[in-house]
Amino acid sequence: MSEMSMEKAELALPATNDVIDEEVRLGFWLTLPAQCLVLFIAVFPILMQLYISMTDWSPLDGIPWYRAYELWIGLINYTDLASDSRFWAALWRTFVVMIVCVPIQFLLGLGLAVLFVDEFPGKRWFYSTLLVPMMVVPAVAGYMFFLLFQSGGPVNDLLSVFSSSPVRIAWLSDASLALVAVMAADIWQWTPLMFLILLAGMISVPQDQQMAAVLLGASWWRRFVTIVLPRMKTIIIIALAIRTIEIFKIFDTLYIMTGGGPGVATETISVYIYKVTQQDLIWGYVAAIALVILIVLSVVSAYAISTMSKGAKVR
Amino acid sequence: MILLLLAISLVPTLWMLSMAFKPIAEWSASGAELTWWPKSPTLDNFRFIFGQSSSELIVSLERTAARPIMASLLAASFGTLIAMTAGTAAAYGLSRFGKGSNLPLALIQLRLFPPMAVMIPLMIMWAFLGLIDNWFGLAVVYGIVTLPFAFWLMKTFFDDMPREIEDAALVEGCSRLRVFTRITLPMMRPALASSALFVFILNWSDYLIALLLTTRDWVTIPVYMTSLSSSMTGQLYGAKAALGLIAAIPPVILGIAIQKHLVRGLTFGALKE
Amino acid sequence: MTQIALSNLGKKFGAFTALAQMNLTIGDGEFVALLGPSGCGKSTTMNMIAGMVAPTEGDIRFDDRSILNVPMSRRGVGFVFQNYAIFTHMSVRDNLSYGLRAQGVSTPERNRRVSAMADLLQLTPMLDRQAAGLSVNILQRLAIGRSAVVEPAIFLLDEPLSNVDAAFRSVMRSELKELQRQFSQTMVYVTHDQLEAMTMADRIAVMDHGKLLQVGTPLEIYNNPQDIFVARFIGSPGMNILEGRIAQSDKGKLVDLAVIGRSAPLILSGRAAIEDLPEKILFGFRPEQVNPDPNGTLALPVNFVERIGARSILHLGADSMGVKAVLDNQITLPNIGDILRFSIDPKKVRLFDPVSGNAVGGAD
Amino acid sequence: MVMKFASTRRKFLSTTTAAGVVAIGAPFYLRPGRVKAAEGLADGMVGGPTGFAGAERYQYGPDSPEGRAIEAARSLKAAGKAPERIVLGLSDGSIGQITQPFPAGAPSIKDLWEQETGIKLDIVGVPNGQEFTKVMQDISTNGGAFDIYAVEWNRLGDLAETGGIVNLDEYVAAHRPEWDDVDRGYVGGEKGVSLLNNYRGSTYGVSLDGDFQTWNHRTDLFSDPKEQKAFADKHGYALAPPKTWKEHDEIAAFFHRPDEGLFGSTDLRNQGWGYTNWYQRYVSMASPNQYLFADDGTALINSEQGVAATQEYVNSLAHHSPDAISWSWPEQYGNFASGGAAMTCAFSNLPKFLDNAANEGSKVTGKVGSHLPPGRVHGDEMVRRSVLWLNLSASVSAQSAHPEAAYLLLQWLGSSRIYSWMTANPGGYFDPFQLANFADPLVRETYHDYHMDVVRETVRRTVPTINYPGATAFHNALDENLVAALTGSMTPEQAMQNTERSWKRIARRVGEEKLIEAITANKAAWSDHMDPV
Repeated sequence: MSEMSMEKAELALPATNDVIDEEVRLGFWLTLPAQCLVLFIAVFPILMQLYISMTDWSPLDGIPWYRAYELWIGLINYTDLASDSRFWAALWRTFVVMIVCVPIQFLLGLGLAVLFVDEFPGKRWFYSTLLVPMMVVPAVAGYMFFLLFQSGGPVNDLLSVFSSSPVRIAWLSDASLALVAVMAADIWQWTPLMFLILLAGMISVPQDQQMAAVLLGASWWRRFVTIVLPRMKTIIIIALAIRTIEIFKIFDTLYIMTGGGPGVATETISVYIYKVTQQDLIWGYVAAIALVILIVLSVVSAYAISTMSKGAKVR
Repeated sequence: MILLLLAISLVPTLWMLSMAFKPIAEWSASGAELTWWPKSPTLDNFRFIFGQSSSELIVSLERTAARPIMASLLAASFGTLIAMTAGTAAAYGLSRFGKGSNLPLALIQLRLFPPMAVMIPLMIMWAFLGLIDNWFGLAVVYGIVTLPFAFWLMKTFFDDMPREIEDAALVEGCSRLRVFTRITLPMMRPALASSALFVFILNWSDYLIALLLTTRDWVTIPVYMTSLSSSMTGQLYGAKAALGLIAAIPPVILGIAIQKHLVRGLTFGALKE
Repeated sequence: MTQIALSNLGKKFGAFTALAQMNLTIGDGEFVALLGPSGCGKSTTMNMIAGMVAPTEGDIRFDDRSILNVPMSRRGVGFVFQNYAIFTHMSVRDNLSYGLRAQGVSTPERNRRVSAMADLLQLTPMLDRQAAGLSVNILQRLAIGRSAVVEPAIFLLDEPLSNVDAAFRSVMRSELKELQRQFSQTMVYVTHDQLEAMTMADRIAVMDHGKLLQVGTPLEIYNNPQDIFVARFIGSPGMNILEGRIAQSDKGKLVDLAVIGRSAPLILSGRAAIEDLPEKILFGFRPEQVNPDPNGTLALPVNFVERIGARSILHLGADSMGVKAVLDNQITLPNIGDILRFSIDPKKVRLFDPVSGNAVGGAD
Repeated sequence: MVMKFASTRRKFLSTTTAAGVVAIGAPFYLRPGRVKAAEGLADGMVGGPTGFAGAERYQYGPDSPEGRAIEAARSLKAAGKAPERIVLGLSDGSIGQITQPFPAGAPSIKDLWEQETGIKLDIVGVPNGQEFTKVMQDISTNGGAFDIYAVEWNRLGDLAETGGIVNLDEYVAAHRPEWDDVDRGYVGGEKGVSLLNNYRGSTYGVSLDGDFQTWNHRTDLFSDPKEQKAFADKHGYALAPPKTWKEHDEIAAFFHRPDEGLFGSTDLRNQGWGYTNWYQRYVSMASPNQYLFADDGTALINSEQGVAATQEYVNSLAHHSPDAISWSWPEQYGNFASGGAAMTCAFSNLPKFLDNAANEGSKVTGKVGSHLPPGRVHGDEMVRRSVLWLNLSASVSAQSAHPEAAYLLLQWLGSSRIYSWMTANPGGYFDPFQLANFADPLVRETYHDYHMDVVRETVRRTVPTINYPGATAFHNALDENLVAALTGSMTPEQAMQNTERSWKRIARRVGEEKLIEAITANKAAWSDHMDPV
């Protein structure tokens, strides 16, 4: 651009290309720290994992990771993974936890939000109390739930109240019940977050639209389904997405509570990776698992986000 | 209904509370008696984790809880600071000037990715940088791991905030930086507060990352907690519960401090009309 | 088509009284405006009629049937919200059919009524458009249509024009009035804008501080305010109210307005006798009644002249006595600083009791 | 050393700190504690604890492993080749034995070492169960956080193969630890040393523990006449600590009264720990032993004996706490302490912790007895077997800048005098394993007389668990399948089949030749002691 035309442009428009350039530059500098952090945590680990996933490297071999090429095995880790039933079982278990916990947390959170959107005596107190589980460090929650689910523990005491004979279920020693106990702990700890997000969403649904619906003769349910829920659509998606993502990574409470056991009954994908990393020590294989998960997640999330942002544009 | 739910949700918390005040004889997981309330309440558990045990023989406690508490506070706070600073700057940058950057996507994927899966490279990198067992090293990881949350929460707020106010100030000759610090940030205070609380809770809760990246000097509360066991009585549940109770204090205080903003702060800007 | 009767209606929010002792009957097919400044209780009244707020005392009757125990979804009240509360996540058609669906009207009947309503309101071309992003006059029509299609007993409109810019307001006003004529339904219209009330309503109920002050046709309200609040509130500018004393002259009683002068001898109609007037009195007259008259008994300096097209507003005053005068531009206007001498037609003078604020002496 | 740059960085740091030591290290020799300690020494002794009755038993002359270690450490120090501090990574619960003075009047072991050598001892606690994880982290990331690792003995082969720990042969030859001393040394002499400290003929570790699984019972229950009568009436023989597995199961079933808060037996059944009990049942299935591998490296578990042992192991759950599968040893100890079980198989330290007047949490003080492991009759003899498993063992990190000094500390700690004194201290997990330990009055006081002889006899009947390369993987495979059998998701047959299949894969990975060599070495340490019927 010549000097002359620049001058002209300046005269013509208050927002010149100059200013726009400056804004782009500013935008770049502002996002730089985040970009650096992301690159920092992403680039090296991914390249390194890509490299060692092609090898049979284990720390037990006594050679540093950059010499892992000495144990080059090509794609064998990946083909092993395809037939690793424990991996698929862990993935499936994670999925089960997800499809059980997320809907329950959502429905409980939604139900509570419905209750808390109206005023009632003692609301403030109830509200604060409900949020407490979120504030409890997951590690200690793991220990407490371990105790709660002992066969002579409080959970069975509570159940005994509803039963004629004393209940003595050994929750954590039973392969199927242990998963239930683990899910109960997750639901306990994270329903409050769901509730909080949904409440925020519900409070923001315009009152007058709800009133308008009622005045047009809508029942509570019709108003909820046709006005409140559609208006909360985006926030519901966000709440579900957050919990789904977090449950995919479920580890702390679970690991302390059951260590993935009995056997592999509560072994989720994170616990599985942890065990393969720390006990089996076949790190080439771990790298292959990590990369496969990364690729799958990237594809799924890219797809989900593009769908979501398309939806947002329509709105 | 609500009372029932509330009661259920309180059980584990009350259990922790009651555990924290139980004397040694009432802890045992495996003893036949798991009572709801301490029969003879005591503060021994709290004294114990701070190194003033009344019965010396339970276990030889080499480290008191004071340092892990400090480690947790430092790592979680600085992690929050890093995430909030980088996240807010990036959110502002993208919300105001961003065009087609793929940073948001990268950030979501970062959050999606289980930290477990980058454990090995992370340990190797951190050892190389001398950041193992170092609160700052931990804080950096926390900052990165929670950055996506900080970014997304803040971005929705910036998207929500009308540009006109800023533009007006710009026309009056204020610099961008001045506008940002004097006008934008103060308006964002509720958003910053609730996002920071959220990020802080995530950092504060972490067990896995601290387990991998700390060994002695800077173990955090959850890692320290797992070491509270003894051959005399098994797991020191009372001490764990007491520590858990102490660990709940910072998030609760922060939560109360920003209670007003909490709900508003979590709408993720999803409700624009 | 319903008659609404409010009797002794009152609402308290804790210690605060939002409304007290409201008695008002709104006739079948009548268009009544509730007019008053914000916080006067008009919206509370409306919300109680709709059922969004429960009264703390009194009764509301539709055609002699108390509806206090009828939930708001059954009251058959059409409500047009300030910002129309259009369901922006739905299409225009879904908005129109919402009430019919909620009330379980069969599909053919529903389609028939929706298209009839759309025709009436000229919404047919946009029936399948998303409601978000429609222009404001279409939103207004849609809001009214959405309520009207379920054939409500009465229509309540909550300041529907307050979000519309001034230039467009008169268009909307006439459209609204036209719609009311077409539906010929009982309508209660809440507004703080007297122009809207005066131009559209059959009757106006003026309210302030939770009290109903006066009900009447726009002209009654304008000409015979029963209260100094109504006097000042209605009209633009409002009525001039001056403190004065009753004095005796050879031609009868008149009002001594201190520095301004003395009024013409009073002529009062109605029951009240001049003899009963208190000594201290409030002397009221509309700015339009200021009649420049070289022989006038009243005089004030001109402080300021406001020209508003065909007419001008003169701000007159001395000491604490301020008077506004509205004059045609046909006559020569005095300059600032001049003393304007003027008279008031005694028949147009309104007197108020300075203690109670109520009108004394009656109307002409 | 694997990562060049990291090692130089570390070396650089060490040299700088070492330079500092010359200046600040000197006052150590002048500390009053040292003077006092020297004053209390018996004739001819050059070092050791003082200040309590019987301290002379733990003192040493110049020609003893301890004396040589101290002397060598001092000369290293004088030559400027000693570090300012030695960093020892150790399970949290064991630290007390090194840092807490015992008995009254004594210095702590840490203080004594620091006084005698002027080298500081820095102990880093590692959470129980995380020992190996932390060590592998340190090795694989070149963390260099420790001079000495203390991990389970089973991992010695794995660790040696990584190159992360130092071959100690040179130092052993130079400083002569005399671990095989016939009077004071390891049970089994040279064989014992080879089992505990060696891997493929070289010394890689120094044993600091005696984790021979031993059996305890409740004397109050076993001596109760009412119980004795009821039992004799039911089973036709007298109630006494069981000699065979059949008796054990019957007695356990007899005492199993969950409604009264009493379980028949409280043994470990969880993942990572429970298989030690399976081991005992399995090994006694043949005479002299039912081995895990044949001499040619074939796995022997998928056999009639393997399935029977597994079936028995699963059945035994019936007289355990229903939560047993989720319990680790802290819960097990807690359960026995609260009087919740009639019998238990545990580490040898159980009586020291639970039959202990100072333990306010224990309800079984004065009510604990010990017995030999149950066995099986083969012909006219009986095979009673226990296992050695876990057993903390210390190795010198290859990243240590001063491996010799670190080794000297281990020689000093792990030799019979200091170790006897240390294991007598009730504040930690280091258990007696040397002949001198079992005979020491102070140890016998802490561990109780009734228990100490049983432990010694149990040691005689002990077989080792897997300690060859791939130990972790072998055990994990066995463990997973056993837990699957326990939870009922697999039959014992399937569990053994699966284990065999996994073991074959692991063996291939480790390398069969290396494995056969290690198996043979391991087998040499198996007990062949026979009891009369």
